[in-house]
Amino acid sequence: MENLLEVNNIEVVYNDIIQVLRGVSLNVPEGSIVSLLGTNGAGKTTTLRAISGLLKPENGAIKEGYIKFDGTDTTQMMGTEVVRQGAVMVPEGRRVFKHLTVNENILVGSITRKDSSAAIKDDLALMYRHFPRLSKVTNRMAGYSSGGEQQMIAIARALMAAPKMLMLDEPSLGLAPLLVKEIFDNIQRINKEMDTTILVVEQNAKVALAISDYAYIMESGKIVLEGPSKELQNNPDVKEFYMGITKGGGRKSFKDIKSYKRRKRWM
Amino acid sequence: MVYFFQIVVSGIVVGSIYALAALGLVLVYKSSRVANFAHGQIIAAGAFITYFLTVDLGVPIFFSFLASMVITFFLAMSVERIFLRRLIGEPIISVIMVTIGLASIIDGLIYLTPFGTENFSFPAFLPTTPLTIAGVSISWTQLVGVIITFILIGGFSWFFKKSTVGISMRAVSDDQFGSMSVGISVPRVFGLAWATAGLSAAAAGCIIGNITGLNFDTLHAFGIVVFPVVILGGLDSIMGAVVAGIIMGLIQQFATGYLDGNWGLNGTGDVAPYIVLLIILLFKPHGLFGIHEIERV
Amino acid sequence: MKETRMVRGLMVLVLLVFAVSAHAGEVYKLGFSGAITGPTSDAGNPLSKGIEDWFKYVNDTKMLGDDKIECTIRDDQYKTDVTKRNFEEYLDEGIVFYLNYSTGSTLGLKMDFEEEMMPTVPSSYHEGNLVNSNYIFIPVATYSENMVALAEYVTKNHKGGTPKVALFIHPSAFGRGPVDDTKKAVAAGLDMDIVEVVEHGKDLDNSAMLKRLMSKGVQYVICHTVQSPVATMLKDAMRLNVNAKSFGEEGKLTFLGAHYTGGADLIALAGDAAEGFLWTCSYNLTTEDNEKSKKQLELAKKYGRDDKAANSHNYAAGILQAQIPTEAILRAKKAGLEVNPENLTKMLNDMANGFDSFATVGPVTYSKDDHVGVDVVNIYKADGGVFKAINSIESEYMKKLRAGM
Amino acid sequence: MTELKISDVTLSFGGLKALSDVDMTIEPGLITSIIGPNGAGKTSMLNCISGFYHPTQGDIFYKDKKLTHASPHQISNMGIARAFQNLELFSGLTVLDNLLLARHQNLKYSFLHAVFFFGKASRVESENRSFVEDVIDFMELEPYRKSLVGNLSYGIQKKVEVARALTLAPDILLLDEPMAGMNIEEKEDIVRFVMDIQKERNITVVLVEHDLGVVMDISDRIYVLDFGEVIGSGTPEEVSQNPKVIEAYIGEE
Amino acid sequence: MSQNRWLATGNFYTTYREEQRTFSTHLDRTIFTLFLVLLFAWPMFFDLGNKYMFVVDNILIAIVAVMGLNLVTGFAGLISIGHAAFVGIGAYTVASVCRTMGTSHELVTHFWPLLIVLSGLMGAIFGGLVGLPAFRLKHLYLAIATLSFQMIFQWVINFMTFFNQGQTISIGRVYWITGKVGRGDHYEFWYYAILVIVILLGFGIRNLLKTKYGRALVAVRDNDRAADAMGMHPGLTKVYAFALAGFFAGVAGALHAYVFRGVGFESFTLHESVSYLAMAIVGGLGTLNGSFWGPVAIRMLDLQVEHLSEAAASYLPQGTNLATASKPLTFGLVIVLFLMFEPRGIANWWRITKSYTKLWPFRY
Repeated sequence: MENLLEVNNIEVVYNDIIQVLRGVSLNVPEGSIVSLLGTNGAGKTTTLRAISGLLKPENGAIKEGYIKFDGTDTTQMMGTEVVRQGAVMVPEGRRVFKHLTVNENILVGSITRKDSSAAIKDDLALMYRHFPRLSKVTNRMAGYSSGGEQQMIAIARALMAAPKMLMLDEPSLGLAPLLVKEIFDNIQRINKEMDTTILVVEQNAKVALAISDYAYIMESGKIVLEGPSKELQNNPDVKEFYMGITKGGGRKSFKDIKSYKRRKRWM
Repeated sequence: MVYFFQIVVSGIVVGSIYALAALGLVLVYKSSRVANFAHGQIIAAGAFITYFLTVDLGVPIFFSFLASMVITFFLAMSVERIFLRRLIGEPIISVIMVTIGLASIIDGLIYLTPFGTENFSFPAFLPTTPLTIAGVSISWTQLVGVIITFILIGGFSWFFKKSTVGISMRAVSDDQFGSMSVGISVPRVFGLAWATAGLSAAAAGCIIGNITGLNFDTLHAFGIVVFPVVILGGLDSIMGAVVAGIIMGLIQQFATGYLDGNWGLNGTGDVAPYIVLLIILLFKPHGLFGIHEIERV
Repeated sequence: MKETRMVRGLMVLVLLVFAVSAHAGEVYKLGFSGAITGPTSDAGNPLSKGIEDWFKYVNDTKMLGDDKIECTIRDDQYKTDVTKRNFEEYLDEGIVFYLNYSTGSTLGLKMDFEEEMMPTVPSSYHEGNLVNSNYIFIPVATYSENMVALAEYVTKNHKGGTPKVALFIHPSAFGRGPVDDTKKAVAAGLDMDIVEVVEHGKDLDNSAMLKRLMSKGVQYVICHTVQSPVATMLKDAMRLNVNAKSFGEEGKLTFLGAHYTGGADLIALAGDAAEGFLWTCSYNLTTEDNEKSKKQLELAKKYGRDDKAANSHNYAAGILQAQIPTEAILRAKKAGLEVNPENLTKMLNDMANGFDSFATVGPVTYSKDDHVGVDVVNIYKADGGVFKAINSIESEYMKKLRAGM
Repeated sequence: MTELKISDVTLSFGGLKALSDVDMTIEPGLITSIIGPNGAGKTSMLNCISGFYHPTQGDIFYKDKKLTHASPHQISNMGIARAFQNLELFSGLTVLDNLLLARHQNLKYSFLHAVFFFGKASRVESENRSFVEDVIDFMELEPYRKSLVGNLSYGIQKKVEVARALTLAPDILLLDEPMAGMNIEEKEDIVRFVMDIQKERNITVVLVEHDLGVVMDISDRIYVLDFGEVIGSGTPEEVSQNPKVIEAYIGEE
Repeated sequence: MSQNRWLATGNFYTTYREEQRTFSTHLDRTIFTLFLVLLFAWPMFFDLGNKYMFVVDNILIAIVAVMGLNLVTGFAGLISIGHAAFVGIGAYTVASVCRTMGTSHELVTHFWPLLIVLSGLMGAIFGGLVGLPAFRLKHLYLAIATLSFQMIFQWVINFMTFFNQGQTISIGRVYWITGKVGRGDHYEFWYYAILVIVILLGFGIRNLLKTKYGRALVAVRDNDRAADAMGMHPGLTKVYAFALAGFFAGVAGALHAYVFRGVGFESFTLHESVSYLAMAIVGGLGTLNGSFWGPVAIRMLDLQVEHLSEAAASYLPQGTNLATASKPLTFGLVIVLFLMFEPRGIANWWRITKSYTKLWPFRY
């Protein structure tokens, strides 16, 4: 399989001093689902922003390495151009436009497209078929939608750009278990039915590994582990640290956590 | 009764001109959340450019009107580019003060020209005989002003409601990072917002200039005068600006028509809008049509 | 300590500036502070040019021999506190004569003029400047004289009954001053009915106001403000078709205005609507084809002023304001007196045999009891796009009022 | 004695019912959890208790005092503290200042004392400081004492959020998803604090949380909300067996 | 504490009381004391003349006003575009006394400190009243509400005969223990009087910020919802912030009235409000020392520009226009440049210098 996205040894620095990524490399083959796992602050979101050209607003910059998308070097491209190239991100926390209606939210996604308005209309209809839940609330302010609906709006909005690759940042964040399942089912369907390559960043290793073909695990700005998802699912370390399953196979109870405390202070 | 209707008509005329002057403020606020205190200066600049083109270069007034709109379009765009671009994301007070500083700079620049201190007047290009219907009269300048106002305002509200670019401008005002993620170029949207605001300011400047004559002091004061209008309408609503503009126009005319000269009152037209504004804000803290922030705790 | 250092630095700078301009002969320092920008700058700007040009002219033509006049001209943007600061600086510099601008600052600084015994010529012709004051010399007829003169003109020429009049004024001391005097004149027997006093705002449309005046049966509107609101009102009046084609036309409004309301700017702003507007002013207009006009235009040409400034009566006002101290200095020198504030005040107080200025329509005279320079006003009428002199009068009622005061 | 009694609370926004006829009792000294799918009304419930929303119907009692229409600052004065889901910290201030701020109502001295900073003000402030240091110590925030909150990592900020609520010296602590977006290690950390808070400080804890594992392990009592209604309640075992809960929320494993 | 209290380096506090101290080291205190002594002593060695003394007085008055503005806008984050109106309230309090009791009534001339405090209280009352909309209004809407107050204030002053319709109301000369303060000593006398007030108020703010009354201000700025949950009434706190700002403004207004010996409405227009804001920003919003730098910088700039452009005007044709244009031009440029390149104001330079000296004698 051809690599649609190729990230080679990038280093990202914020405010010219804080180094967040230290030589991250990853590949996303065309048509696949790749997941990027890791703890809070490991640099997953930064990696996604670097790929989508959205580091600038946060005062970040890629200092080393390169990013190639679909054969073009996109290392120093701005967000708009990256979207035009066909790589669209669904940001963390949904970021829907609260004061726009659901329909307007989805429509905005097509801003970078140059094809006819008929094609855009068709795609809009397709989105509602894909997310039937949204078709009932097209004229409601997106801000009044529930978390799950907002996640769907954000995904539909990104899909309206007709991307080759969809990047999702923590789609499960703050969602109830059943909804998480629904969203991930949707992601899989999008991958299959619309032929969209997917890169998903998650903390919830369990669900992410379940749907992806290949996975990377990040820790403090570096890729520490990678492999086909099937293999990682059975990796004991991954099981313990990312899925909360003890070596015995069962789950460790939170109640058994030992509490220890220092009781003295110097002042 | 004719007296009453004349006041109503005058109120609507004045009000729609307010609305046009307020439009630029709304456009800028709507997309970039910036309250532009230099708007009055842009209004004045637009009027002076038209005058300069018409009188000093001999361009027919209609074309210089259009040209002035085009020039201020780019002028405002570059103002955004040079001064406001760096301040994206800074606290509201900084942004307000930058526009105040900007106003001062433009003041200084205009003082370098004769326009800063002297009075000028547009050559008359419309019939000077007024239209009189049932005793209520309206001048051609005013009529044309009102028509242009409504054309522009109608155009802009269509633009924001229906066109993808318009929707994307609203999207930017809502969530900048979210907008970037779908490929909207936020800087371009800001530039565009300022540019369209500049355009509407030029139109407002020409119309006001035609009515009052070109006096820098009067013209740039409009930047402040229309603030109650914008706030009353709700900062981000074009519709609100129109309704509030007309309300304020009526209040002002009625205050002048019925309060002044009685009970020792005078100049109430200037202060009544502010008083009404305060009262209305007590009941509607986001103006008449302003968006209520959707907040989730 | 930062302040002191900076201030000292500044002083050095100031000294340097003066060092450059030092030369032989005496230098008499004068100071002017006025609204070159900001509110009323449309008047203040050409006025300051007049002052500047006249003093240049005095020095260039060696009118004072080897001596020179050095007048610092400073903008105060119509703000009294800036005026005050300027005045304090001028005092530090040792001025012998002071030129002020606005009514507000003249009244505000009146106490200082008294304490410093500093002769002052303001550009404000506010009657109240003279109250409790010994050092303020008003160059031309006061606003009150202008307005009362207009009122007298109206009563004299009105046919049939008592004329009903509205006063349209600037919302400030400058505008309000003459109203009281006009009312006093009416109380003293002037046959006129003041129906309403309108203090205008920044109106885009005066329909409401004009209609109200019409409904109250007003026939004459006497204005005392600056040009732009008058122009807007005149245009509205024309639109409503309520402006009189001839003086006192039945059922219409005849507009008249004092000093700052008229001039070329008014016609520029109001166009046809200004036709028939009656305006009083003590200055000679360059539209009058006479020797005085020529002199004014020559002066303006000499110092590269544009047509607009050259023809402005405010430019003439500036010239006059500069001519008064010049004349006082000339007389002091002639009398062999030291040129200082005290002697200059004395010279002005003894100027019953006044001097003629090309800027004004009458001679400038002062005496101990009369601190108003030119007493005559011309009545000009807008006719075919220019103001033409139709009459020259002195207000009788003002004389009566002053005598009674 | 019940600490907090929520009876028949209904909350609607323009026709949309966020909560309908919710009944809950919170017992003193226990950890009570509220779980439910997104948009089920958990946060709305907390908002009602802490006074940010006022129920359209029904009442909330705290130790037999009605606080249905009290405002947030009044409620916090009664001893009900809250940590927010989306961080609501004073991000421009240091951790220390954030906590000092929370002591606002506990400091009694007059404005004049403050202006001249003599006697009482100075004494009270230094007592205040040692109280706050205690909390810092308890929550293990020592290294961050003087750092600006805005510059800290998400996990630490969450901890500061909890610490600040603790500084109010509450009887009841409302925690709104304190573990959202955390990895297992960090979660364990917070769980330890929550349990310590309950045991050592004897504070009643109300916990809104997504992570079923955590909730099931540490709660004494659980309420399950769905579409604004309580669909199940009881001990963790009871709840996990409840068919309605399984259908609406947990799903088939 | 046995350590060397002259340097910050190597110093530790052993009680919380020690940390509350205004000056953390002897060195700080000594420098500050010397600075104060200098402030009091310099007029005895340099004669600035009335104009510059007047400018210095003006700067000090602006400092008082800006301290207040900084409390409400910098610390509490509420934008006030009507600060000059509050200053006006103070000035017109003195003027009203003059109008009703006579320009040289004893209350005005002998009990002026009382009148200054009274003006401050009037300012506080009006500040509180104007702050009332803060219960409901936020951000820009609140800012415009203060703008409305500014406009209404101007209108009231300009139209009410009691206030002489905006014309100057004279204020009599005051008495001091040495007798009537004459023209020659006027500006110097007021320099000392205002200096004392500035120092008192400065320490007051400094203390306030260490207590709950100061922290509450910052809390509503950063997050008023959280402040509410922390037991502060956000609405009341905002009103209190406005009242506090009003007090400072009122005092500044009374001082203005005395120094100018007259009150006219041009000194309290929107333009002045904007100038105060500019001073606060150039000095550094939300910092105490910024309230000192800002007025000094802006007023000095004004003066410098005036002199420079006048010097230039004598060599250039059309000089008058250049001179008058350069003032707004530079004023605007300074604001814009500061916001673009040093949004934290001069106070930030001060902070950098200070943090450098703190580590002395070590480099890092």
